[in-house]
Amino acid sequence: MAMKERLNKASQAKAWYGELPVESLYTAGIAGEKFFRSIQKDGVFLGSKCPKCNTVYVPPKIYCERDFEKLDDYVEVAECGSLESFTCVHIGLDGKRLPEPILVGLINLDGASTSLIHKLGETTVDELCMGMRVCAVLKPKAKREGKITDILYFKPTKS
Amino acid sequence: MSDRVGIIGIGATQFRSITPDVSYKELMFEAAVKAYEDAGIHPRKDVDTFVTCAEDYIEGTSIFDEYVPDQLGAALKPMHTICGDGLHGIATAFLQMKTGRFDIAVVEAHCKSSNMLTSDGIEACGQDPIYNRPLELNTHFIAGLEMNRFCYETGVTFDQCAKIVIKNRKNALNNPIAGRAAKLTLDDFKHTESVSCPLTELDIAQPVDGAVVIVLANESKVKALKKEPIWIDGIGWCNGTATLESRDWVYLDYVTKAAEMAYKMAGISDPQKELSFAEIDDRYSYKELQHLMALKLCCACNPGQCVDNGRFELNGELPINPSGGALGMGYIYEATGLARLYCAVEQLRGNAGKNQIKNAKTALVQGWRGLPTTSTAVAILNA
Amino acid sequence: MGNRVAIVGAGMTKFVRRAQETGKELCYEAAKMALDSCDMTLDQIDAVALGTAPDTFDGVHMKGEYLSDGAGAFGKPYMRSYVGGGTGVFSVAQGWYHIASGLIDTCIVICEEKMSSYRPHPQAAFMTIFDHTTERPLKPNLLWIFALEMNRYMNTYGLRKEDIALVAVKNKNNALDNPCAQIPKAVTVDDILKSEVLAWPVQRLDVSPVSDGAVALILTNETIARRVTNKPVWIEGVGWSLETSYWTDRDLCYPRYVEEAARMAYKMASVTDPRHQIHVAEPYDPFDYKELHHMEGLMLCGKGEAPQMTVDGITQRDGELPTCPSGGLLGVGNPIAAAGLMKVAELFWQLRGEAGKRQIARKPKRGVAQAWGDLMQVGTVVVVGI
Amino acid sequence: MLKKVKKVKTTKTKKTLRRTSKATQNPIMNLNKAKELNLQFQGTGLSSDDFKKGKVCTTHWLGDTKYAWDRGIAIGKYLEGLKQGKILGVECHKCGRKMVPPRIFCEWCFKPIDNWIELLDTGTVNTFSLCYVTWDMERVKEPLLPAVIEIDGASKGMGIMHLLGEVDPKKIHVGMRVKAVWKPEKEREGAITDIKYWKPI
Repeated sequence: MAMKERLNKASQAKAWYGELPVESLYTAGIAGEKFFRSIQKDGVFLGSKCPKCNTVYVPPKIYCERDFEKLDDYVEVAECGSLESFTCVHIGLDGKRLPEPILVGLINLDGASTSLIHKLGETTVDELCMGMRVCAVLKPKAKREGKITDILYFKPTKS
Repeated sequence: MSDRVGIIGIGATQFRSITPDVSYKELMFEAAVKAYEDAGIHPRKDVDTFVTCAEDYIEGTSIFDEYVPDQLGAALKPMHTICGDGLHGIATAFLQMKTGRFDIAVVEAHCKSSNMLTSDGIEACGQDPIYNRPLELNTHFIAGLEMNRFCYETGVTFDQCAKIVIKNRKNALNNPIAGRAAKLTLDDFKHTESVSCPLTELDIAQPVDGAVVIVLANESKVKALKKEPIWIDGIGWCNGTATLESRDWVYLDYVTKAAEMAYKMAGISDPQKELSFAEIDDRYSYKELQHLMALKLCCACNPGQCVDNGRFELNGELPINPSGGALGMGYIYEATGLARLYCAVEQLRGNAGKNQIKNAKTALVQGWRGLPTTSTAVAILNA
Repeated sequence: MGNRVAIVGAGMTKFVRRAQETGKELCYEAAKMALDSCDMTLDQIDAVALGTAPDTFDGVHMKGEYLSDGAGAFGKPYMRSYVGGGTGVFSVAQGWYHIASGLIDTCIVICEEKMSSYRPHPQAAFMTIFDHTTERPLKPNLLWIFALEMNRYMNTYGLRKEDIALVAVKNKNNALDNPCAQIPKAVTVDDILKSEVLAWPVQRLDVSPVSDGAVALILTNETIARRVTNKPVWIEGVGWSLETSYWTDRDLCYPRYVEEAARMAYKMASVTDPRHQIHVAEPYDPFDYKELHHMEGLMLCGKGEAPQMTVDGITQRDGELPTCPSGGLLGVGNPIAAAGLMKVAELFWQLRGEAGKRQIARKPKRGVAQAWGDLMQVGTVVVVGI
Repeated sequence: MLKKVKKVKTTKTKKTLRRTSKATQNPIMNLNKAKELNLQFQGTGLSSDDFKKGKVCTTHWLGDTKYAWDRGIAIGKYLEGLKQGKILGVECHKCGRKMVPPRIFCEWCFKPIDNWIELLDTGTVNTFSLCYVTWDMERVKEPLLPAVIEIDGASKGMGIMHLLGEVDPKKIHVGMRVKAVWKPEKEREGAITDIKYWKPI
């Protein structure tokens, strides 16, 4: 056997408690700064367009991940788009069941090649379907901080 | 350089939901002693390079690399960490041996998942801090989104996903080290709770503790040690994109690329015919099918049908996860790929007991790093 | 044995205390510059090897995966290696075995660190490198181990702080010529001896600053190297070694793990007399005494002799064996893994005669870079030559 | 800015491909003419004020990262010993080393250890520091006194990291003999902090 001795009593098996303290403050980065400021100030969604493959990244990147072009062409995309997928989350960050489940969607904004992830509101899971039209609901301008949570959620619209 | 690389020793602990009787060092030591005994080597004398696969947040220690050499017999020797699945570690050892400067390599991965009291909070730290994490969502939401889109586009039903769970947990009943074996029926899925719809609790592989150590040797060493190895004939690994926003949610090109790299190296042109079985990542039920599609092991037109007609069962045409997979053995974080490899080696050696597949000759092993990554590794093994 | 591996391009970002760029963006800037420097494009790259130190700095679990798209890993074989502070130089070994294996022809090696994300102060992240049960309850910080090691080193050889401070003076002054340096400022021995005592014998100016930054190299096999450049820099040897984690059971006065790593690299490079066959060195210098410690481990001098070499001016840029002509971590900054890779990038520029104002006086043909990490435990060494 | 660089490089590419040996034809030389070309290494430095005044967008996160690490056999026994006021070590008969902190294997011989031994609670300072900053970089007036202490009864050079106390910092020296100052028995919990600190003998 690998070890000559083992613990023999349940009372001997104990653990030492601790944590890995991590508190972080992340900058939004060069592209993120443009994206968030534009939503904050004008309520406008920006993407960055690759001159080589025409991919429009939303949220924007300063580089095209596919061909590594430097992207400095920021283009406006719509605040509305179609629902590519959705889910209804029942478990919280602490692993416990949530009192109210959260609806989350994968939203392809019109004009964007990629899909944003955000919460869905003013709807129920039974009403959701693939390809459904949804639009962003933003915080009131005065309360926006330059974060992804400046978008409250996306809600279904009649098209 | 053209020297083949073979597996000459494997060692694993029991996979259990908790292991309060041993520290992580003692857990690793046990797996290491078994692997060295199996290989007939002594780590202080015979091993040229050691690789361990670990992540700091999972261990609760920054620079966990510090704490690995002693219990593997690697102190004051070439040893380093790869932050990847155990199969990435195998790929690393494979590359090192192919340089011709290392004869025997050891790869280790383990997990004390039960020691993470706030595993959901810890896993959330893997989400993008700027665009995703502020939404404060349990990381399983990504699997919920993906499963919904995958099933919508491929026509796979939720029942077919459930059948994968039933198959894998049943296979695990005959696997002596498995920690999550169970006999389930479709009825059980009616009573399970939803985690992130359509994903239910039973669709998710549950975590376990354990350690796996693998010993590799080049052809000349294999001969010198008079071993009957399991050869690694192909290896491939690949990433997609890290961002959720720009990835494909149905077709996993990165898995296909990794598989093509491995198939090409192993000279496999028709994997469905040439493979005896496969051990692949099944962290979530639907992932097994999604990976099978990308690995070209089932047709992309109607993958669900392969589940219904029993093609992937133990006695089917192409058994998938005869070991029980992560669903049946337990999800062991970075060691998940090595657990797949361990069981594939047991099959190819003819040691799989009641789950033994007749004439098992060639196998594919695949690992995925879990959410939110698009990181995979594939190996082709040959008896 | 194995294929020859060349470095053909290099790029880096400025090292800054707090970068606005995300970690991904830092990676991109360094990688793009490295590719541009040798006129290569991402589609000519077969694989990506990334190195980055603790996840807690950037505050992202599985940091390697998070950084991957910025590092150019989309649709490519990609792995992250990790040996604490030794990662930067190890990542070159990682790139080397990718290509020497014959499986991969071209590889980006990239290292990134964004320490400023950690709050309240990046140093606090280091508390968790200690053993969770037997050491962390004592609330240690990183300075402890350096102070304990430095004191042991000074005591064993009867060294004076004045002599050790000469390293910081040399490196910080060398950094005045480095366009990427974080706080280029000339200092004197007096400045260092009068700087704040943090953990005696370690004082403020004995220590490198915490930084954000990224560095990238392009590695190729011989055939491609000859096509891309007329001045390839060859990786002649790589070595790494990890000591026991029971650091309180070892004598801290000498880094035998660096010696083990150096022996492995020298053997591969057929270096039998490092003192004379090595023309320029970039030993790891997060603290001034560490450069001396590591010169001894690299066998560039006898045990306890490195301070005298420094006093004699041998390690100056116009000396016989210049060390840290880049300005080192003390001068340029210390974004952990990126700082290690910066040392190899510096050798690349020095050997090609492209280091500008930093160019050393003699014409170097061979250089050694080394990094150190974990709990005073790991040595990583790369020998390059032309 | 970058466009300029590219122009320079395009002309150079062709020349490199023709394998000219002129040293001036390589890209980094161009980088070294950085100022003339107006080429900049990338990287945008911010001041702490930029954060305080909200000049840049930021996101805050406090990780929920809690662990219960299994003590296991060796460290479990070590901590139980401390609770009883004893320092336990282990011995390997093959290499003859008496080790502390204990482990169930000898890392050099790679075999299980042979037996447990009780060490003394006295020792010798191997190295030490006077530390004026805490783990999170707060300044303190009275220095913390970390040291590596070689434990009596263990093999030469075998020690643990701990703190010194009841001592004038100026008088601490390598080789100083010290003894453990234990917490009262009732306050001990089976932790390394059951020893408050080590004082000179």
